[in-house]
Formats: sequence, C-alpha cells, structure tokens
Amino acid sequence: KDSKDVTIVLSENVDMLDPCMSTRSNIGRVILENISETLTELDVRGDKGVMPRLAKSWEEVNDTTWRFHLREGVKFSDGSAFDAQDVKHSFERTFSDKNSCEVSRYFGGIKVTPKIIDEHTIDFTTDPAQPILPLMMSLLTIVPSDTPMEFTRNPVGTGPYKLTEWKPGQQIVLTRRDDYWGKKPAVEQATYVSREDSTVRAAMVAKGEADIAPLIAMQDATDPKMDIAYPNSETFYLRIDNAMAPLNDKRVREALNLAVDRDAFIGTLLPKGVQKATAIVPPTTLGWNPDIKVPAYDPDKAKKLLAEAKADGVPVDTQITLVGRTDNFPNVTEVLEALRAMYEDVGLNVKLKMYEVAEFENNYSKPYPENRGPQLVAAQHDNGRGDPVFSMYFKYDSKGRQSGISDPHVDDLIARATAATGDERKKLWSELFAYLHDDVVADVLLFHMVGFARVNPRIDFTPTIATNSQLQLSEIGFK
Amino acid sequence: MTETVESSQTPVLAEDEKNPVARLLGMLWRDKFALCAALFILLMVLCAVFGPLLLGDAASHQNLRGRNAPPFSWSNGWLFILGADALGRPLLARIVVAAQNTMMVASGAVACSMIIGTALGMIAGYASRRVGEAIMRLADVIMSFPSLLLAVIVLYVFAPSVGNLIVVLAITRIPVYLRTSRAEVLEVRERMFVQAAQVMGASTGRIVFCHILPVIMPTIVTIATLDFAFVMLAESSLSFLGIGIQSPEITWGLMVSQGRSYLVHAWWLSFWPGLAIILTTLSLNLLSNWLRIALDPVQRWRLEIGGKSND
Amino acid sequence: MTDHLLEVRNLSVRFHTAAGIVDAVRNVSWHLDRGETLAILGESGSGKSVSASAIMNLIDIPPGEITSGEILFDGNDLLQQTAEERRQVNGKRIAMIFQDPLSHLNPVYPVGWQIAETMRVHGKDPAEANARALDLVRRVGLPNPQQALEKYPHQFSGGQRQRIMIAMALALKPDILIADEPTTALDVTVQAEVLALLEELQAETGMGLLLITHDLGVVAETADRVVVMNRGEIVETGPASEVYHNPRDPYTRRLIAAAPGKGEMRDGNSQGKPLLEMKGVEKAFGSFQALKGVDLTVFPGETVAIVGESGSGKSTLVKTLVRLIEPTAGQATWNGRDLFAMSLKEMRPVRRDIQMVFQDPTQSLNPRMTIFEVISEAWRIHKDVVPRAQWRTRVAELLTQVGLLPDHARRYPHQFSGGQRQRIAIARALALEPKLIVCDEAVSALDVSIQAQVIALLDRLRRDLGIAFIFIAHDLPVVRDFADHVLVMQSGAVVEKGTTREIFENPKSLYTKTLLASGLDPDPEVQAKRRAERKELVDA
Amino acid sequence: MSRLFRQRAVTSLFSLLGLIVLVFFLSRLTGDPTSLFLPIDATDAMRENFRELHGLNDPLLLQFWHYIVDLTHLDFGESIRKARPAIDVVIEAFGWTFQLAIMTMALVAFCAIVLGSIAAFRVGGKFDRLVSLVSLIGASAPDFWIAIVAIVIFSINIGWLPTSGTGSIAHWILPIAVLFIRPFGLILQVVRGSMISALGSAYVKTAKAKGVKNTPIIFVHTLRNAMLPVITVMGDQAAALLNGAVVVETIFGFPGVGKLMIDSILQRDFNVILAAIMVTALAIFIMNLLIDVAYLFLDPRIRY
Ligand SMILES: Nc1ncnc2c1ncn2[C@@H]1O[C@H](COP(=O)(O)OP(=O)(O)OP(=O)(O)O)[C@@H](O)[C@H]1O
Ligand SMILES: Nc1ncnc2c1ncn2[C@@H]1O[C@H](COP(=O)(O)OP(=O)(O)OP(=O)(O)O)[C@@H](O)[C@H]1O
Ligand SMILES: [Mg+2]
Ligand SMILES: [Mg+2]
Repeated sequence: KDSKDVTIVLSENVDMLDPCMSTRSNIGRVILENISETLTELDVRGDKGVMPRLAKSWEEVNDTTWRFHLREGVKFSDGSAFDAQDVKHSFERTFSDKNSCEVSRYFGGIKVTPKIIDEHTIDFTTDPAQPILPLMMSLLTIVPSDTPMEFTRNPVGTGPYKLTEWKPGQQIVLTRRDDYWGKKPAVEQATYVSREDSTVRAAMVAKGEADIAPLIAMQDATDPKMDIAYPNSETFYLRIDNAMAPLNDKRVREALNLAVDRDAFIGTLLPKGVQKATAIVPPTTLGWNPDIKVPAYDPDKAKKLLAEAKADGVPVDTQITLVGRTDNFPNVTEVLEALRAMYEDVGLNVKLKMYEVAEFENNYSKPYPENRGPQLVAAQHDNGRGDPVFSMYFKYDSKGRQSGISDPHVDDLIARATAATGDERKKLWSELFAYLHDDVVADVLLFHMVGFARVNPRIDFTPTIATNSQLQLSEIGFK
Repeated sequence: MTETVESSQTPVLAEDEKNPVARLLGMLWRDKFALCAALFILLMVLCAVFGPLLLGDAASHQNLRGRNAPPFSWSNGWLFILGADALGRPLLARIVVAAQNTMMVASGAVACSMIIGTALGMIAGYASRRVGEAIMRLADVIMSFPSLLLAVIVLYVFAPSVGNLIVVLAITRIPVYLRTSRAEVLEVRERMFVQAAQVMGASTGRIVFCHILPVIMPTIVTIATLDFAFVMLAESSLSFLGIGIQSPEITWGLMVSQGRSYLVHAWWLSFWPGLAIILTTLSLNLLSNWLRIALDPVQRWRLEIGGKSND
Repeated sequence: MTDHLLEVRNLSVRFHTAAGIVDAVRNVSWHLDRGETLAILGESGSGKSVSASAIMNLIDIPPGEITSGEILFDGNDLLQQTAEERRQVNGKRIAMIFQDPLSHLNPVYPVGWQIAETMRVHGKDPAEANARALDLVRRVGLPNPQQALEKYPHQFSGGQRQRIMIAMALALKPDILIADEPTTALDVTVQAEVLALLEELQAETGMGLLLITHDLGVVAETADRVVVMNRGEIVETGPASEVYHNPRDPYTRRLIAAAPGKGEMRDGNSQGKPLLEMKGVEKAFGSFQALKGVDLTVFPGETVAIVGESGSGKSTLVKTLVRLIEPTAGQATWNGRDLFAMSLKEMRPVRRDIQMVFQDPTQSLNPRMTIFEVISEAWRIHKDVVPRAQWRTRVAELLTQVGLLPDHARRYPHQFSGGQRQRIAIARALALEPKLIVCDEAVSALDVSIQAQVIALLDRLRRDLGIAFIFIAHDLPVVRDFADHVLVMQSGAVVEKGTTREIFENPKSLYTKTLLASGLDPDPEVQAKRRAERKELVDA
Repeated sequence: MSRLFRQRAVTSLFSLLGLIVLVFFLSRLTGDPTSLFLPIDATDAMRENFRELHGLNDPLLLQFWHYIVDLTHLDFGESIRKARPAIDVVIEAFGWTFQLAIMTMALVAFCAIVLGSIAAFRVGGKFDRLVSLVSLIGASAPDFWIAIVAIVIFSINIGWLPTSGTGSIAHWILPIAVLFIRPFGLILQVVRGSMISALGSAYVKTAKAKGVKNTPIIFVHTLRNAMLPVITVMGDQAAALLNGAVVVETIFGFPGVGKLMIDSILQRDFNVILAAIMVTALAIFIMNLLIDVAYLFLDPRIRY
C-alpha cells in the first residue's frame, strides 16, 4: 500500500472538536498542532524546552509582561491571515463565560491581559508574575478572530491540516493543506475512528484497517514488531486522607508505603516499562528529585510500625476504604485487589470500593463526603507539561481541590516555587518533593505508567510522553 | 360398567400407591438429560452453600508471580487445574466460591422479577380494562427506562448493596414476564374450563392461580431460565458502577468481565466462569423443559413409558 | 380377496397410562361396502371413536398402541402405509366428522378458510374451493352462509359448529365418511336435513357411511347394518331391523329397552314461589340479535326443558343466567334479587346454587387436573359442602352414579371418551348439590342405556332434594320423559311454552308441530314406513 | 380498532409524561455534570460559569418548567458533551440502532420460529436436542466473547469481514450476527415450548384428518395458536435492541443509541438522556401497540 493516507484509531469517541478543548486527550490528538497551532510548543523528543511555533520569539518585557513576536505570512485554513488580533481573540474566547473552555484552568488564579502592540506583536501582562507563561502558551490554540465565543463544531486553524469530514461517531477526516506556512508533512489525509475495545483496536492495526492505535492495553501489546511502549505521563498513586485516624499517624502512612511490594507488579499486572514513582510528576519534569529513594518492600517493618502506633492508641484496626475508579487503566481492579491483599498481610483492615467516574469524583475532589471514614484514593495524575506547577497546588496545598494534607510548610513552598524562575524554581520544587515524600509521607506514590501504541509497520512513528495528549501528523513518516 | 352401578356397594377410591414426589423422581430418572441437569444444579447449590467455607481462603490467596497460569497443569495442585487468574488465584476455587454470590443475586433477581411480573401480568390480563391499561402503561415505562440509569439512581439515592443490585436487575426484567403472562391470560381466560370454574363460583384468585397460572407457567419458566444467564452477566456490568458485588467478593459474571481483556491471550480467565454460567443455564432450561412435560398430563406419557419418541 | 370398500380385521388398540394399560378396542372386525351405511352403536366409552381414529391414523402412538389388526381399504392395509400415502387418503378418500366440534375446529381461522382448506390441500383451485365451501355451508343449513364463512368457530352455536364439521368432511365427496355422532347437537328438523344430505351424497357417489351414534332413531332412519360394541368388543352385528327386533346379546337388549320416550308425560307441578324468573332477556352480538326478549320461570324441584332450533339462542340464554355472557337487557330474579344487576363478586355465593353442564364438556374440564381434582374443586371453593375427609368417597360415589368407575378419578380428561367426559361434567355439577342445574345438552353424547341411568339419577335428585333443572336438549323423547315444562325457541325468541303434555300432545305453533313431526322412531320398520310416506309426499 | 389507537395515544401520552418527569428529576439526583465535564483541576470560577451556562443553578422546578416549555416547541435542549442539539445527536444514533434492531429481529423471528417449530414437532429427537443445545449456549454465553471470537476468526484469521466500523454492507454482518444470538436462543425456546403445547390440540388431528401436510400443520395451523407468547417475547427483545446494544456498539464501533445512552448517563448529559429515552420510548410504545393489535389478529377470541 503506497497510500499516503493514515487511519488512526482512538480509544474514545470524539464529542467535540473545539480548539479550546484540545487539552482533552482525544480531542487534542485530532486537533492539536494538526488543525490548530499554539504560539509555543514543548519539545518532547529532545530537551530543547519550549520551542517557537506561531510565535517566532518572545521576551520578558518586565516582571509581569511577556512580549510575543508572531510569525508572519501565516494563513488560517479559511483563508484569513493570522495576526495579533487572532491571538487576542483566542485568548479572550478561552476565558469567555459563553463557553467552558478547558484550557483556562491552567491560568487559574492569574489575571492575564493581552495587549496588541502591532499586527504581529502582542503583550501579555500577568498578575501576579507568571514565569512560565511561554510554556503555558503551548496549551492555547489559536483560532481566527471571527470565531464565535460559543463552542464551534467547525474548527479553523493555522495547522498543516484542515477538517474535511466529520461524521460523529463514525469518522473524522483531516486533509493536508497546501498553503501551510511550515514544512509540508508526509501524510496527505488522516482518518480518525474510535473503538472502545482495546482488542479491536489492536486487531484493526494488525489487519491493516488502521495504521496507528495510540493506546492499547498491555495484554494486547503482544507483537514487538508493532507495539511500542511509551511513558504516558500518568502517575499512579494512593492519596492518603491525612486528616482521618488512623491515617493521621505518620507511622501508619509509612507502613502503607512499606507494605507494598512494588516489584511484584512490574511485568505482571503492570507492564515492564513502568517506573517506581517518588513524585507525583514524571522524571522529565522540572525539579524532579533524583535523591528520593523508593520505599523498600518491608512488611515486617510495616507491621512493627503499626504495632507501635497501636501501642500509642492509634486505632489501626479501623476499616480503611480503598477507593478506585473502574476503567481507570487496564487491570486497575486487579492492581487494587493486589494492593488490598498486601495491606491485609500487614494486618490492616482494608476494604476495596470501585466506583464509576462520577461517584469516584465525589470522593476524589473536595468537598469530601461527610462520613467517609479513613480513605485511600487510588488515582492517576497526568502531567506531561514539564512543570510541577500544574500539579502541586491541586494535590498538596491545604486548599488544593484534591489535597489529602494540610501543611503550612508545603503551602509556603508551593507558593514560592510558583513565583520563582530558573534554578530557584527547580530547587524549590526539589525541596518540596523531598519534604512531601520523606517528612510528610503524604501519599503512597506507586508508578509512572506506560502506555502502548500499536503502529503499522509501514508507518514511521514513535510515540512520546506527549502522545497522551497530542498526535502530530507531521511527525508521521512512511517507511 | 353398568354392573358396577347396580351392585350398590359403597364405591371406594383407593389411595394413590405412589406418592407424587416418587413419581416425579421416576420421571426424572427416565429423562437422562434432565437427570444430569438436576445433578449439576444440585452440585452448584452445594458449591453455593459450602464453597466459601471450604475454599474461601484458597480462592483469595494471591500470587502475582503465578498469574494467568494456564489450565490443565497439575504442577500447582488440583486447585489450579483450570488455571489461575490475573492475580494468581486458582480459578477452580474461585468459581466454587463465587457460586454463592452468583446464585444469590441471579435467583433473587430472577425470582423477584418473575413473581412480580407474572402477578402483575395476570392482574392486567384478568382484571378490569382500566387496571389492566394502567399496569401495561407502567410496563411500557419500565421497558423504556434504561437499566443503567436506574442503577445509577439507586447508587446515588440509596446505598449500594447487594439487595439494591437485585432490585435493579429485577425491575428491568419485570416487563417481559408481565407482558408475556398478560398475553397468555388474554387467551386462556377465554377457554371454557376457566368459564366453568367461574360458574362454579371460584374466586378470581383461584381462577388465576389454579387454572390460568399452570397454563402460562411453562413459558414463564422458560424465559426465566434464560434470564438467569442474562442476569448473571448483567450483574457484572452494574458492579462496574460500584453497586452490588465488589472485590474481593466475586461472582461468575464479574470473573467473566474481568477476564474480558485477557480473552485473546489467556482465554481461561473468562472461559471457565462463562462455562459455569452456560452450564447452569443449560441445566435449568433442560429441567424446565422436563418439567413442562412432566406437568402436562397430555405429554406426560413421554416420561412415563420410557424414552420412546414419535418421530 | 376383499371386495369390501373398507374392512377392519382384528383391530386392537390400547393406551398406556400412569395407572396402567387401557384396552380401548379389542379384536374388532367389521366391513363397509360401497353405498352402505354401517352404524356402530355401543356403550359410551366402548371404543367407537378410538377405532374410527385408528382408521384415520389419528391415534397418538405412543401412548396409544395398535396391538393387532389390519384396516383394508382398496385392498391395501392402511396400517402398513407410509404417512404420505395415508395423507393422500385422509380428507379425500376417507373423511371424518369429529364427535367434539368445538375443540376440533381451529379457533384462530375463519370457518370458511377451514372448510376450503380440505379442498385446497387435495389440489383444488382456491377460488373453486371457496365457492364450494359456500355451497356446503348453505347445504348444511347455516344462516347467512356468506357471512358465516368469515366467522370464527367461537361465534357459532354448538349445532352450527357440528354442521361446519360436516361441511368440512363432505367437501371432497369422499368414498368413506366416518361420522362420529354427527347430529347430537342438532334439532330434529336440521338433523333430518343433514341426514337427507348424507343420503343424497350416498346416492350420488356411492359413499360408504360409517355412522357412530347413540340415537336409535338415527340408526333406524339411515343404517343398513348395525355393529354393537361394548367394552371395546363387538357384541353383536347384523342388519338394522334384525338387530332391533331380535337382539341376541344382553347388552343390546338392554340398550333397546332403554330407548326413551315411552314413560309418562308430566303435567308440571309448579308450586310455591318461583326459584328463578327471567324476564325479557335480550342479547346482541354486534348487530346480530341472538335473544329477543325471552321469559323463563323455574320453580323449585321442577324441570324446564328448552328445545328449539339449533342456533336459536338456548345456550346463550343460559350463559346469560350464569353471567358468562352479559345480557343486553332483561332481568333474572333469584331469591328476590336480580342476578343481572349483581356485581360478579356478589354473584359468587349465588353460584353455589346454580350449576351448569356445558354443551361441549371436553373444553370445560381443565386438562391439567385429574378427574378427582376436577370434581373436588367445587368443594375447595365452597368449603362447607363436603368435609375434606370424605372427598374420596364422595368422588367415587358421584362417578359411580354417572356410570363411571371410581378408579377413573385418577385419570385426566383427555383420557376419556366423549360421553365419559360429559358424565364427568354432570358429576361435577352434582357435587355442589345446587338448587338449580343447567344442563346444556348434557346427555346427548350418552348411549341410551347410560342416558336412562343418568336421567333416572337426575330425576331422583329432583324428587329427593328438590333440585330444579333447566334442560336443553334436542332429543325429544328424553324431554318427554324428564321435563315438567317445555319451552320451544326459534330465532332467539320463545315460540311456545307449556307443560310437557301440552306441548307434546297439543302443539300450537307451526314450528313445534314440525319439530314433533320430524322426530325419529327407534324402530327401523316404523322409520322405513315414514320415509316411504315422505317420499310419496315429495313425489306428489 | 381505531378506538384502541385513540385510547392508546392518550394513555401513552401520560406514560411519556410520567417518564419525562421521572427521568428529569431522578437523573438530576445522580449528581452534577460539572465535575464530569470540566477537568479535575478546573477552577471554581470555571465551575460556576459552567453551571450558570447550563442553567444548573436554577431551582429544579424552574429547570423543569423551562424544559417543558422548550419541549412544546420541539426543542430538546443542547447536549452538554457535544455542544449540539440533543435531538440531533439522538436521531442520528437512533437511525443506526433502528436499522440494526429491525434487521436482527427479522432474522431472529424467521430462524427462531422455523427451527423452534420443527424442534417442537420432533420433540425429544436429535434435531430438537441439537437446536436447543446450540441456541441455549448462544443465549447464555457472554456477548463480548462471541463478538471478539467472531472478529478474531472472521476478520483476522480468515479475513473475510472488516473488524468493525461502518461503511459497507459487510460491516453489518458481524454486529447482526452477534446481536442475533441471544434473542434467537430465547425466542427459539419460547416457540418450542409454546408449540409443544399447541401441537397437542385436537384441531391438529382435524388437520391430519383433512390430509394436510406436516409443514402447513406446523406453520399454519399450530403456529398461529402458539404465537401469542412468541411475539410478546419478541417485543421484549426488540425493545432491548431499540434501547441499544451496548456491547456490540462498543466493540464494533457502531454509533448507536445504546452507547450514546450509557455515555450520557455516565456523563450526566441530561438533555441527551431525556431525548434518547423519549425517542426509544416512543418506538417501544408504538411497537407494543402493534403487538397488541397483532394479538387481535392472531387470535380472534381476544378482546380488550
Ligand atoms: N388417550 C387415552 N388414554 C387412555 N384411555 C383412553 C384414551 N383415549 C380413550 N381412552 C379410553 O378408551 C375407551 C374408548 O374410548 P372411545 O373414545 O373410543 O369411546 P366411545 O365409544 O367413542 O365413547 P363415547 O360414545 O362416549 O364417545 C374409553 O374407555 C376411554 O376411557
Ligand atoms: N360469540 C358470539 N359471537 C357472535 N355470534 C354468536 C356468538 N355466540 C353465539 N352466537 C350466535 O348466537 C346464536 C345463538 O347461539 P346459541 O349458542 O345460543 O345457540 P343454541 O340455541 O345453543 O344452538 P345449538 O343447539 O346449536 O347449540 C347463534 O346463531 C350463534 O351464531
Ligand atoms: Mg366417542
Ligand atoms: Mg347450544
């Protein structure tokens, strides 16, 4: 087959195709940098950090102002020219109250004011200072200035492809643009279909009905010629409800960490490529601390700690609920069952409860249920964006929506790191990670997960940590 | 015969020599398929009653390094003859232990829906038009109400529990019994023996239960046996929401659905529990087919004079 | 070897039942010639219908079993033929009229379709078949033939259904017609027409007619030869008048002696308050007016017979009385209360006192109940009648009273003959010792000896317990013996009523006169004479 | 007959209204779509804005009032998830489901009735045993087994059929085959049982006495008498199909209403749930009416 067309089989239906929703992984895989581009782009293949895309360059004008110089001669797929007005509109649209664009969450708590300097220059003033604004700009998709504020079903962008067909539930077709400003990609046309069943996705690629299945289950990744493992930026951990007895006792929390035989999971219930985690963000993230040691598997010590705690009057026999989400990742139930068994082995009384998304969400996010009892919430956290700022406030600040701890020192470190730049930022994050892991023992950090993609041998494509949220057709070649 | 009348001794009707249970067992003995089915069901009931006591520990002992051990290998002991699941637990033991929850949920849900549905259906078919119409429209509503939504509502409004799981499953299956029994009642109530009973002064309850029910029961039971399989499988999809059975508790349906992702590479994970479901359903159905014949006087000779058939 | 049209040799049929083997037919042999009419007489349950079924290949094997014998037709043994060969014969060469028309008609197809089907399966063009069906329906005397074809079996009266069966059997002018009690539900005038029709066909095609009947009058009118059966065996055979006048077997003698119509007629003895008074009862089925204002009064201990045209509304009238059919108008006073005005619930206690024997007994017995259950159900419903401990003896007693064996209580309805089922229905009605029993053709399927026994029983109950009867019958001699009052109905209205003597000795309306005149005499010679007279009348 | 239709139209309207009320209020008891639509780390302002945007801050009764008022203009509201009119989404999906259901049921009806009747006629014989066994195994086997094994066999190993998706006629074969199995088993058993009883009736003897062949005896004389429970159960199975065949839709990527309904329920996309339920309910109501009319045709003794 010499065709330069590819078919990509996604794991979820695409409900919407609005560019401002492209931080959702299934939407992002279709839109991001294919239809709609961003001002900047994070390098996930090398270590170049934030790279230019629609912005040629940028600089910090003062502490609170960033200036972006826009690329010239760029055209949207509807023919209109790209200029600062479009950037301003895209920005305003994201924060409009006529829609519920997802991207805006990354700007939570910061007031950003765009100001057009000239046709191809735009200033962003932030309050307070936002040292990583260029990184954040890699999330903001640019739409033409005449795009309505409401969600649109006809995404128009400056990217190398344009949407030519969308039969909801059946397929989405993107076709290569001839008037794209950048390098012409190899793929002429891309068809996106979706199948929820991993076996079927794998089968489609195996049979040649599809070329790329960005996500298949470990069990189906049986053919080394086609199946590629890649870190998918998810971190699997158990959040400990530090406020509840007996979990408010540090020894108990330590015991929870020591009781887990992490190695037993690797290569069995979880794929070989998973890494034991010491932080909630993957090692590619700024400030990741290599000095933190993974807690060793030591059930005897765990038992000892528990006995000590018990002797001090900590009610270690209380039933602890391990809350999980069905379908969180393949094998989640088995993994949690295994965890439960490990906890039982050290004498803890753990009950497993699996919930669907909404009910899980009630337990996962504040306000937590009233009479919940001591809880361990098993969750995955996704941060492939290179900076811990997208995680730490939510997960660890006293007021964080999914925080299980309340520690003034942590709050302080988060606030300082968020405002810092450069090495200072890195240092502060590192310090925070160490403090959380060793001193607070805030949670049971388990694994940085991997995903499997199945790629047809005729295709030249290597998934990266970003494949969880985007799939640039321009990165696909043919052998 | 006329002589009998004239000899004016008091006539007597001797007691039946055989009691009905013995006769029924005799008929069961003659239908070898039904006999096997009955034995299988008996076995399952024994598993359900004693399984968790005997094998409860073996069934929950995990061994991650022996996960997905293939079946038919004696090396791990007889408990592993059917292989091991994703956590290295012996499938045979788990199937035996799961029988209890499975039977409880399935027979609970099927029995509830069958009894309620059939009762409502007979009322709808036999009572006044107005009542009948109301019941039927109610059935329409239930029929169009997605079971998943019902489950989610139950999950949110009530506490998730096995009882609620049974309720959800039962409610969704009510319409089929209701509509079927009503349809049959509409026809059967026109039969003359029903009218004869009416003339004798039989109460509505008596007519419905003694005259109409036996006629419609075989069909209802046939549906119920197949619903058994349906309910066993549907139950696992509700467990997905977090209502009902949760690990480490286990049912066959849950085992089947947990084995789903391994279907291609470790088929035994879902195959054996699935087979248990199939065999149970099959046995129940064979038994119900046997019962249909055993309880129908016009057909009963098939079981009374040996296995001869007329084709 | 054989020059008979049909010859049955040494036929034995038995049934396997839970209670043991029932020998229904034992070593029966007879033959039928072209153009001949052979009547099979016999006790109810003596194996007449079973031997007919054997000829038609309709016995369920198993549980039935043909243990010996051959049935020669056209020189071939039917029992050795393949199913396909039998199928070719059935309906076309040999046709059968079943004893129990209601259950033998398919309830969900219009009767016209069912009649025409016989012709269609044997290769007649559908249009032609329909035309012939219409003709047949007209010939058997159904009103509104064109509409009748479109109607379903349940919309007909008992006699009308029987005529539909007859039409169906005659459709292809078969070589042999097996008629199992073809005229029990017909009034004498219609019966005469039907018999004439059969005779005509016989003359036309040389059809052999095998007539199974209890009615000695019909035998006298039509039969050339007679076979008498008792308990599965042939006890006597010979030319009709020979057997009538010189019966040799004791059973035959008893049978002939039992022929009704010789007793004293009654003048009616209405005393006291009427038990039941029906006034102006009307019933319409759609636009068809089945009852046009009928009055009926019954006194305690009295028998009111209703005779009349088939389809005149007799069954409908009594069904309104027991509220199986809601009347369109009228009232029925019972103990000072209007039955029609009661709710069905209020009706329930009253039902104990009014029992009914249905015209089609087979369908009125629950097929899943043993006879014991069928009869004792009455006591389950009305708990004060017979204490539970006595049920067994009482059932045995009732069965014996109607000429059955106590052991029969263990069997199921389908294991009985037509007449036996009718007696079970009577026993059931008696079980409650009601004040009024409605008998809709309750003795029509019984041979005269059993009939006499049952009638005697009813009469005794009437006298001893003061039970009143509404007695619907076509058999005038029985009415004459048993009734106090007679009501004559035609087309949904009462044309005449009076005491039995008044009606029989001094009929006023034209219809009553015709009815009485069409009555058949059991003596073949008398009938032969009448026939000759009739012929003269027609010729003249 | 027309009285039946008129009366049914009125009573069904009440059922539909009751269904709407039930679903509207009950579904809103099951939580808030906000946290499901928005990402986990959404800000409070985003949440507030979302609620305001979708009218979730209004009192429930007011929301209901708005919904009913819009409904009278045939406006079924917007899908939160898909940002388009809920009814469009539903109609699109229902089209697929409807076709799938019709084709499957037609096939099921034909096969189950023919094979079930023959099995009943030869009750206890080899054919009966075989047909019963196969159909029962099919009816009680987990549907995803059959689906996946079918894909592995027919698409991958033999390569005759596409694995999944829509587009050509070949795409319909596996989904229909998989959907076929359970209703087939169930209905076959019902046909068989009902026919066994009916074949014992006296009118079958009449037909034999008339010389009618076995085939018409089974399919003309007896079947019609045995049809009442059969079409009822067929209705039930058809309703299940109209409600969507979740497993098949999921595995084969079929854009039907079952998956839509499940997703909408899990995502609390209320307008889509309501619209989907109304459309399927309407279909089910009509189907049940047709079945009730069919009773009248099948058996003239039946009256309501
Ligand atoms: N299926 C059966 N099982 C057992 N016994 C049967 C069965 N069918 C008929 N019999 C018995 O066979 C005998 C003959 O029955 P048959 O119907 O031939 O009587 P019949 O002479 O036609 O009587 P009637 O005049 O009352 O119709 C009866 O005693 C009856 O009880
Ligand atoms: N359900 C019905 N629908 C329509 N017409 C009916 C129905 N039942 C009876 N009829 C008609 O009513 C008339 C009276 O029927 P009925 O059964 O009372 O007659 P009958 O006097 O008992 O006759 P037979 O002596 O033949 O039994 C008949 O013409 C019959 O066709
Ligand atoms: Mg007979
Ligand atoms: Mg009558």
